[in-house]
Amino acid sequence: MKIKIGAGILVLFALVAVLGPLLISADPAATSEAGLQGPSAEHWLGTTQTGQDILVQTVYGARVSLGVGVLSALIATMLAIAVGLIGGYVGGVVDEVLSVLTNIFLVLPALPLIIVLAGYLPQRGVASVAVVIAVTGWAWGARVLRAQTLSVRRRDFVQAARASGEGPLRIVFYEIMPVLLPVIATSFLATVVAAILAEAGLSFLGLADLSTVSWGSMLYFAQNGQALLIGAWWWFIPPGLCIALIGTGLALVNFGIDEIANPRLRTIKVPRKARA
Amino acid sequence: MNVLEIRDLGVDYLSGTGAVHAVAGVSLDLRRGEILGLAGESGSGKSTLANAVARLLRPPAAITSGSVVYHRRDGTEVDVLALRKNELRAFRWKELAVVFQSAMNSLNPVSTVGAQIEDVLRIHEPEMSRAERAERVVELLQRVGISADRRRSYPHELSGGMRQRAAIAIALALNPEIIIMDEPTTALDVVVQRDILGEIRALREEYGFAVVFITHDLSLLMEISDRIAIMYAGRVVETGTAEGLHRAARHPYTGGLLRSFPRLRGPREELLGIPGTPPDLRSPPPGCAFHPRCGLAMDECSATMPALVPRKGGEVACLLNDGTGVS
Amino acid sequence: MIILEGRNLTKHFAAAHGPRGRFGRRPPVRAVEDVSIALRAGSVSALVGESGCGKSTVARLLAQVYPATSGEVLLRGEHVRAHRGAAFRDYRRQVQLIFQDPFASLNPFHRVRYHLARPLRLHGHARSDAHERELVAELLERVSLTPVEQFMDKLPHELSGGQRQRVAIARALAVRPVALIADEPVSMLDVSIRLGVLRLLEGLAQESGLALLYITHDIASARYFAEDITVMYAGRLIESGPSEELTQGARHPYTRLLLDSAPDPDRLAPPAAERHGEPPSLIDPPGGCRFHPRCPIALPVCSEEAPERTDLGEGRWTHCYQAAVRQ
Amino acid sequence: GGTATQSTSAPPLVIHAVDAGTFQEDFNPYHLEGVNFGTSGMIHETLMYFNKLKPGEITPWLALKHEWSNNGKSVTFTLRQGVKWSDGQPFTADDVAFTFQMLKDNPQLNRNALEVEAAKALAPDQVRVDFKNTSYAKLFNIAGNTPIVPKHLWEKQKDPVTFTNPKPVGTGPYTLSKFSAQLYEFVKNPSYWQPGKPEVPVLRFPAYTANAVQTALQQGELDWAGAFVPDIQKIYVQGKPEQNKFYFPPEGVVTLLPNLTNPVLAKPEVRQAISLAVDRDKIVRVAERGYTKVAHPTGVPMPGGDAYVSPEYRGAAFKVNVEQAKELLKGIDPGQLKFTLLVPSPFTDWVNAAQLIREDLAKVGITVETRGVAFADWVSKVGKGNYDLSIRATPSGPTPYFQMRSMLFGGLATPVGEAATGNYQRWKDAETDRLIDAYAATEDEAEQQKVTQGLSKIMVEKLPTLPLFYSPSWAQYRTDKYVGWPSEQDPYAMPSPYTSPDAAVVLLHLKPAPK
Amino acid sequence: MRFLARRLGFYLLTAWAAVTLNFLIPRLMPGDPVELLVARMKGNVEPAAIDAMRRAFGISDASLWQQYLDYLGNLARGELGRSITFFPTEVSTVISDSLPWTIGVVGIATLISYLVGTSLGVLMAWKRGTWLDGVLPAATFMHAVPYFWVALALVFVFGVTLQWFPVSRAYGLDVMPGFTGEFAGSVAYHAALPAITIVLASMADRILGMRNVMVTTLGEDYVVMAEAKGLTSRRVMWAYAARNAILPNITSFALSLGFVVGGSVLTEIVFSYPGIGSMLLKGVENEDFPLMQGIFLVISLAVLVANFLADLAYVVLDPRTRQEAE
Ligand SMILES: Nc1ncnc2c1ncn2[C@@H]1O[C@H](COP(=O)(O)OP(=O)(O)OP(=O)(O)O)[C@@H](O)[C@H]1O
Ligand SMILES: Nc1ncnc2c1ncn2[C@@H]1O[C@H](COP(=O)(O)OP(=O)(O)OP(=O)(O)O)[C@@H](O)[C@H]1O
Ligand SMILES: [Mg+2]
Ligand SMILES: [Mg+2]
Repeated sequence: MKIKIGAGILVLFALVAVLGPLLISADPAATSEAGLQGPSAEHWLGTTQTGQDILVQTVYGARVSLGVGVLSALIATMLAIAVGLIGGYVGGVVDEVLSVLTNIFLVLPALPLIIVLAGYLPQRGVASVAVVIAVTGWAWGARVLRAQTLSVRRRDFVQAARASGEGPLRIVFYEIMPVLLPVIATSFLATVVAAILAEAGLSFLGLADLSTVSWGSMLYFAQNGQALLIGAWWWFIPPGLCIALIGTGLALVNFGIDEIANPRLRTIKVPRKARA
Repeated sequence: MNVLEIRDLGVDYLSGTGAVHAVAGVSLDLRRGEILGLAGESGSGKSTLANAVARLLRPPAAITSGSVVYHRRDGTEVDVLALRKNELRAFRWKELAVVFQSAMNSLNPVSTVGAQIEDVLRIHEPEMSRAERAERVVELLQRVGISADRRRSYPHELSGGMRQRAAIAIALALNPEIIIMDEPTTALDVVVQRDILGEIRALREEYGFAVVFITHDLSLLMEISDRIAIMYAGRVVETGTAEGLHRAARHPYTGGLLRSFPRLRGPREELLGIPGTPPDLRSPPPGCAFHPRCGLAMDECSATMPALVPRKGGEVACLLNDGTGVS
Repeated sequence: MIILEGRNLTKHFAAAHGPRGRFGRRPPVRAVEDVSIALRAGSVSALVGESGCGKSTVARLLAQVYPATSGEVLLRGEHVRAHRGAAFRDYRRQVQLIFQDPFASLNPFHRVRYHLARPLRLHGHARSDAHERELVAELLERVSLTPVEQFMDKLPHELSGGQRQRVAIARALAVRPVALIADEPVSMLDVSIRLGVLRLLEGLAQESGLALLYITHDIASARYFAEDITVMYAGRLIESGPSEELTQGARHPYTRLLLDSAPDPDRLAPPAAERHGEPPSLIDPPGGCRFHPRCPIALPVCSEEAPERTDLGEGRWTHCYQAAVRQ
Repeated sequence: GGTATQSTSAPPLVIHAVDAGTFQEDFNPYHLEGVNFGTSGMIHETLMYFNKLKPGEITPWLALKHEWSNNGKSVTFTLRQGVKWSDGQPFTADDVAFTFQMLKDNPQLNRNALEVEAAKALAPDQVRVDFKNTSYAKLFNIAGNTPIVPKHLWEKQKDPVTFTNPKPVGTGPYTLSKFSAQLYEFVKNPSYWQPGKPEVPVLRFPAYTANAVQTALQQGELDWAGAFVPDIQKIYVQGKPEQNKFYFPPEGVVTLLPNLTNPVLAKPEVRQAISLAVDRDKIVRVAERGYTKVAHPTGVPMPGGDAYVSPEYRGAAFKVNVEQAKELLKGIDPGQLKFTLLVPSPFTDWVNAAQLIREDLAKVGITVETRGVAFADWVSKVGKGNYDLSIRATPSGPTPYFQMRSMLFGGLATPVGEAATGNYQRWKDAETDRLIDAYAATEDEAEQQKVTQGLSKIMVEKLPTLPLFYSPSWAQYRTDKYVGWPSEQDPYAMPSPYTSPDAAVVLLHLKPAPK
Repeated sequence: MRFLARRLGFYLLTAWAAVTLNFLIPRLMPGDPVELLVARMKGNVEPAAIDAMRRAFGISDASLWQQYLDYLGNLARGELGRSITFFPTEVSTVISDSLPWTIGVVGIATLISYLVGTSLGVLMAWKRGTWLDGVLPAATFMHAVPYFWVALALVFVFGVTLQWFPVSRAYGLDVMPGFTGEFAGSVAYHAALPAITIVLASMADRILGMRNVMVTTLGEDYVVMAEAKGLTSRRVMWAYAARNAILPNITSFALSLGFVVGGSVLTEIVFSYPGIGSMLLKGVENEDFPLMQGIFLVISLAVLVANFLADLAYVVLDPRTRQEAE
């Protein structure tokens, strides 16, 4: 159920991100002199101060926000897999070093680090922002994966594979990784949420490329344009809501996966007649 | 004479893919002061039955039918399934205590053994003073063979056997009439298991409580119990005295179980075992649930569900023994 | 013919937990001390002992999962030295392990076919895809998982415990080993299905000339399935001999305790309740004979020096100062 | 000090000059961002006052007059008599000499880069400052932008660079009375040398961040502010234009920089075409919200700069002509007409302007990719010449010459890769440089005007950079407490509270509002 | 104590890594604070003065290694250098002026969010299948909402529209800082919205985390046993289930502090709160290396200390680690 609702939200946003710009071919940055108009038939979600259509911006913003989220989550997850699985499987000094590294990145506060890094970023394109977020965001996944790898490594089927002569790489990627797929998926999805939030935060601080329309940059302009003071709620509600919705969707899918892995977590309906 | 009477008890685990009838139409008596062994393969519903009696089932488990009646010494009857929250708290542990399968997991890891015994005393016997409680804790621990200084130990500081003894000490705290023991020795070594079994028997002699002893090790039950009930696929298929079953098991399943155990003494009898695998309780086979694995099955077995009928020295649910089924 | 032999095997683990001694080092876990054991072609040997006494460690040393602290492993009389490379791989191919938990020993992600085909391919037994398929079918047939077509594409969770254990055995066979080490292969299975798996193993040893080590804590099943039994206590071997003689006339007091403690439905009166104490810690094992703190017949010397092996003839031997004393 | 607020009848004036979350206790007028606003001008005064809104209008302040000698390498000031420091000590030529000497000794404080050689008090009211080079053109920096500090107190400081001057003593109309991290207060200097002034007894400076100041303006907490307000009618004016006034005079010009090291942009016809295509009116309306005006083609703020603009172009104005632009681009391979337009993304109005420029240029076949980058990145890229097109403001000076020099002087055009400090488009033209040198070499105002006219001609005809609009100076002021603010009709000083010493000049003009 | 000593060692190592990272990042990245400053001052500074200013700000040309040693030496003496933005104020002064605000608001808000979130999580797990399950979707939603958006919404509703709360600065303009009730009241009043933001935005994580662990814990045998023992529900819920469920949550709580601090940076900016977050942004905008370094260092160390405290709490709460620690 959760997975369905969550996946529904995600699919919807993914469709918007992929198809939206094809359907609405307007330029999201296009200005007009119809500034600061509330929602109307012409502009469903109203306009910004410079007359940009907020619906168009929201649709295009989905691309950037999702793009950054997915891209950095991909990078972060690959880092996490590499560090977590290898550390966990190989053990020894390699593991010690990798897990100290992981723990360092884990306790260093990520957003301030992202802010600092982004502050120095020579090029603030979508890709580089994604990389910065990934660099600061892989540690949690790596830690979880390492712990899981350690326990899976001791499982008999890994021992059995080793005994039947499988090589270490094959064991890591064919025996251990598939078992960890739910964990990897959860960590990936969680990283997507974190990355979307981080990108939004960065844009909101004006530390990302503001000529690219993203939900974060929309909020930045809304804040700078004093949408709150003017009462232009239609300006700052949609981007924030979209972020929250996507995050909710991802979280729902995640909880769904958790519940499959750990049935105890499921919400239950207590039959009224049961006397237990 | 009976301290507990279970009648037609049914328990389902509700789930999306259909209810699991973990316990179906079980009727069973527990006599005062006896050790009743409950045996059966994994998944046959032993723990579910025990938890239902102790009212410990949690959703998605639901009791679908039947009654459990407890007889006090003074003759009053208690409908266990109808107890309200407060009555239930008094019933549990003052009248009925439970020792769980794995003592490691049934002791709170962050609290000392002594504190966990005291907890019971504090709630159920509020009039006891602190000193009296401490004294009782020491006494209980010593009674099960743990030295008094161990009361300040955390569970992880004790060996498996000691933890099991501690769990028994907790069960003894309020002198209950019934103690349900759900595989209390499965995780232990034979030597330690032997010690604990001895302990249980000695305590029973001393306090006179009745024990429901659950295990899948029939040979163990043969030694310790006065009476034995065999469960298969959520139903009791045979009851009888240990000796009676050993001598002449009536149900083919009981027979199969008995012939599955290698023996240490005597000639090396041929082991027969039971072919096939236990049924899926979501959709048990029609008729007698055992018939697909039964060497003596008749056509009728797949159609008629045998009832548990009294026989000499016990009861059995098998058409072969039913009189009605055998032509 | 002796296929696989361990001589004076000793294994100390660096303890992950526990107090540290001088120089911040933790004392090791002395899991296995001076163990020698030999497996013969076409015969089943049993290694019996209580939980934590080091049985699995011996198994893993023999399979060279990790190197011994001291002592050596011989395959067909030759020392096994290499720990990597082709020679080691070859060793792995000849000695295979079967694990205790059939639910954990198969990767839940891969189908039965994959589990069997991988070793075939890895060790170059399969010439082509069709041949591989044929070999897989053959293996499944050998472990009586028929119809093979139906089982080939199943995922582990679609199989019952006994079926999984059969798949695990088939996988070990796919490598075409000369020695098979089965570490408690049936202890997780229901009594009713244990027999089938054990019979299968026994048959394999007899028919294919495999050398089989059957590790168990159930001495009764060892009596039935093994030709000879070796008993282990707290990391050391204490007694060994042909299974019938050993179970009927044990010489070592621990073996006797083990035999007495094992549940036995045929026993008329249960043995007297006695406390035997807990198994010792392997970090700081008792000096001398490791059993002496629990031994009913311990002599003063027992706590000072570990007894040497006493040969009793007919392949029997024991480590006990009172070996000659018959009770 | 003390709280004189209640005792006087006239109400305090609440000012927001620069955005700050909190204040540091720093009143050293030579510090840059850390210093609290008002230190120069209101406490520490300059020798003369230059009104940028009326180029050439110079008011004697602490100095009554100046005289150049030694070919423009020395200047002698005659100081006002009877001026006292707020601690009662007399203000003398020693203080001025000390101040200039301090700049020579501490180059870190010398933010005007004055090439002081020596400073000497000739008499109690006369001081001469010597420079290494001819410095006619630097009179503004010397006299108009160098706050004088008291020698008797500052000479005791070991390191004037890190000195925070927590108890400032100046000659100005106000003294510090109260300081906390969120608010500081100035009170009237009773012994100020302009008798009867100032009429505003107390100034309060609360700390507001860029965000908070908007709310403050909306809720009427501020009497005088210099903030960018996204929607000034809604947030600030609130339907009371006669009371909630604002005045945004030009303070420099924002131009579209074409990087002239780019061979395509180096072609005059391309720049011409771009200039013709860009609809500056719309930019001002949409991106700048009508707060400023389209720049004069010379870039000189008009009408104040009339005298500095070549007469033939005084009435000139930009016009959009797409057809002509297309015509101009005929000979150029459309494939080459692809540029990136670099803007600092925190400057949201420029980001929007860039967007409009992109739309306009697309109409004539020029593809522009706008790229918003961090402020720091933008500074570095534009400084080093790593860009195609960019938008940048050129600061104004006391006369349009300063702006021209900064925009066009060949000496500032560093090679690409080396950070420039002006002329970012890297304009190199002998005639331009000759004119600029000529200005610096003369003291004669007429001559200077003529030279600047020549530069203005170059701006129009050769389009070395494309003026867009004037950068506005922000000023919101309310007339319910005080009147006498500068306005378009009477631009006697920059109206924004963050310009010094103009803010002090404004305060001296204020009178209580008639009841 | 062995366990704690190991953790302490790890934290020292991490602190060193943070310090070094902090040193390296600005030096590996391009950018020149002085040029920036000049650009920002729009004509108030002659570009020719850049060199002199560079010297004033202590920007050095020494070898990287030498700079590193100097840096470590200065750190050891507690010197973080002078801020460029607030020149000549020492970075340590800037931090000590702003840190108390952040610690106050973030600390209290985090504490509240932890207590309330944990309790709610416990209750939700305990009362599964009741109306409390309705909190779950809300928590899921809040879990994904950006802090600053919550802040914006609160500003809009309670600050701008209803005008119940002030929306900027740390205390009223009309009160002077001091140990007075008036000042304290003003501080609390001004901290209300930022604190609510942090509580709202961070509580969801605590609720969800606690609920999950708690649900798992409720299935443990010792909880069933406690129930069977006839203990009161309250005692079972808190002393047995929650007491154990909190353990894994302590670590995740400590680790999540980094996120909370990050989120509060954004919150401070929305509320113009004079805390460390606003200063960090200021430092970043101005490429004020010393300030950024100082603040990042302080934040990192604070998170490290919090983590260490969590470890301590863990040792106190979990007898199993205590034994290991002996
Ligand atoms: N929470 C649950 N949800 C669904 N089905 C359950 C649940 N718990 C138990 N069952 C099912 O109920 C049946 C009886 O389980 P129960 O635990 O009572 O068996 P048991 O006889 O105690 O087995 P064991 O010897 O393994 O302890 C089994 O088929 C099991 O799969
Ligand atoms: N990798 C290891 N590191 C440290 N100690 C170990 C390791 N493996 C085993 N031990 C210890 O060695 C001892 C013997 O373990 P082993 O697994 O061989 O016992 P076992 O007889 O197989 O027990 P069981 O019947 O429980 O499987 C135990 O005390 C165990 O804790
Ligand atoms: Mg059970
Ligand atoms: Mg083992």
